[in-house]
Amino acid sequence: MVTDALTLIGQVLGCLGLVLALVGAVNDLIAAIGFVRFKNFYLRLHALTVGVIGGTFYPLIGLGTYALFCIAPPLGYYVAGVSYVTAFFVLITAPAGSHAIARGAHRAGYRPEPAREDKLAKDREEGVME
Amino acid sequence: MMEAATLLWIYFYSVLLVTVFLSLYGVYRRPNVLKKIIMLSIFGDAANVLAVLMGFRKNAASPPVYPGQTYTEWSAPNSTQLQQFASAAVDPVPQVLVVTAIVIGLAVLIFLSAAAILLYRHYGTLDVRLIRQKIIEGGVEE
Amino acid sequence: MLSLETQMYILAGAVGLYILSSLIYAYKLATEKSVPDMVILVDSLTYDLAVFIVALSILTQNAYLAVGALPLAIWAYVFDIYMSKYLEGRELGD
Amino acid sequence: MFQGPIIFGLTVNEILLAVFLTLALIFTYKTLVERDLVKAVVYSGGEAVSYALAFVVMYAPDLVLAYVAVGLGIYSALFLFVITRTERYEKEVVEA
Repeated sequence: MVTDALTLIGQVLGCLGLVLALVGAVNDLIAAIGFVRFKNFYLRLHALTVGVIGGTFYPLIGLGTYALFCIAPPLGYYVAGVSYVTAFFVLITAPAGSHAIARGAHRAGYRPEPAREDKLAKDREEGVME
Repeated sequence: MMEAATLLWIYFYSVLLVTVFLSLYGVYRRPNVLKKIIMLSIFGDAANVLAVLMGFRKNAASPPVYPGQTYTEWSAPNSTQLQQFASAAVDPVPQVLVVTAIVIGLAVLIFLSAAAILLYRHYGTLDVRLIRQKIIEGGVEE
Repeated sequence: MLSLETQMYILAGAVGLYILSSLIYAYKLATEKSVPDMVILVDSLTYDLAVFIVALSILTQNAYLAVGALPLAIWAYVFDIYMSKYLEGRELGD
Repeated sequence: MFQGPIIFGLTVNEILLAVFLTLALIFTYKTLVERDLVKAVVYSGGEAVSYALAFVVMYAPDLVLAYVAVGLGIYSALFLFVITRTERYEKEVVEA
């Protein structure tokens, strides 16, 4: 009885993970369309965020949950471990990398093109911040 | 009329050969030394993929790593399992060779990059035509 | 619950969507003009393909294929750091 | 074992292999005609990712461990280091 209930809960969690993977694929398609449609580099960073967190982190969590509950044990544990560890490292490294590339682009002279005002460049010219 | 699969395999080999000859054209015709080095790295990569493709097999159906299939308690596979494994597995020998080729290519490219930096320090440019002009004008032999 | 065939076809549909968005990224990478855009496009391509590897490993029931996901994610980050250091105009050893 | 749909007698792995090899060919051509060497390095990184995925669909994922590290990480760092020490743009014509 209890075992049946646990199996049913496992099946439900696995199918939720599968749905999470499908939603993540749709998110990634939205991010790809955003890369085509946005005007300049600093706007495309938003699309990059959608593509990394919504299109990589959540599908990896979903695929790991699905593999943990719905696949026979040796293969399932292995794939679940790989996807959880990869999701953890993506969550740590991707914001650091995008911040570094944005800072480097602003220092290299790439300005936001249709913009009303660039306060960071003005502050840097006045010497307020380094 | 050939099958679609045969045409696709002809397409694999032809696109890899086109990549190899394109990168060799880049090594031969581009004037910049660093561009020559980059095209040489692409040449090595395409040759590696060509070697692995020779070991790939049509309808290779995801072989298990061990034919016994259990990871915790290993038992010797019987002859039927071995036959299934050998009829579906890809060839492992080119993969083992390619691992060595990747590392040796890395060493060769590091050596060539150091040579390019020394060349720039001596002549002030990386363009081979300018280097040849400077050799002719300066009277430096070879 | 969903049958096994349905689950596998949902997974195959997700793999197809990932391939489609990777093709859009590759087209954008081939027609792009500025360097930081190209760097974040290579990033997106790499992260996509990491998820694609894990999904393919579940789809073909082969544990051996899932190994490549972690190096792809980590080395894309290292590529980011190198390019940002170059764009800031500093040496790589700083 | 689920092998995926068979389309015109082709498995999914063969179709994906054709896609990735074509992507690598396009990136090689872009690397060849590019004058800015930094962009050429980024294109070669994309080419390395395409070949890594070709290795995956050819059932050789042990090569991906070595090849991604070398092709995307170490080659890019090496070429960028050489570019900082030398010149960035490739000249087209030479005055006699």
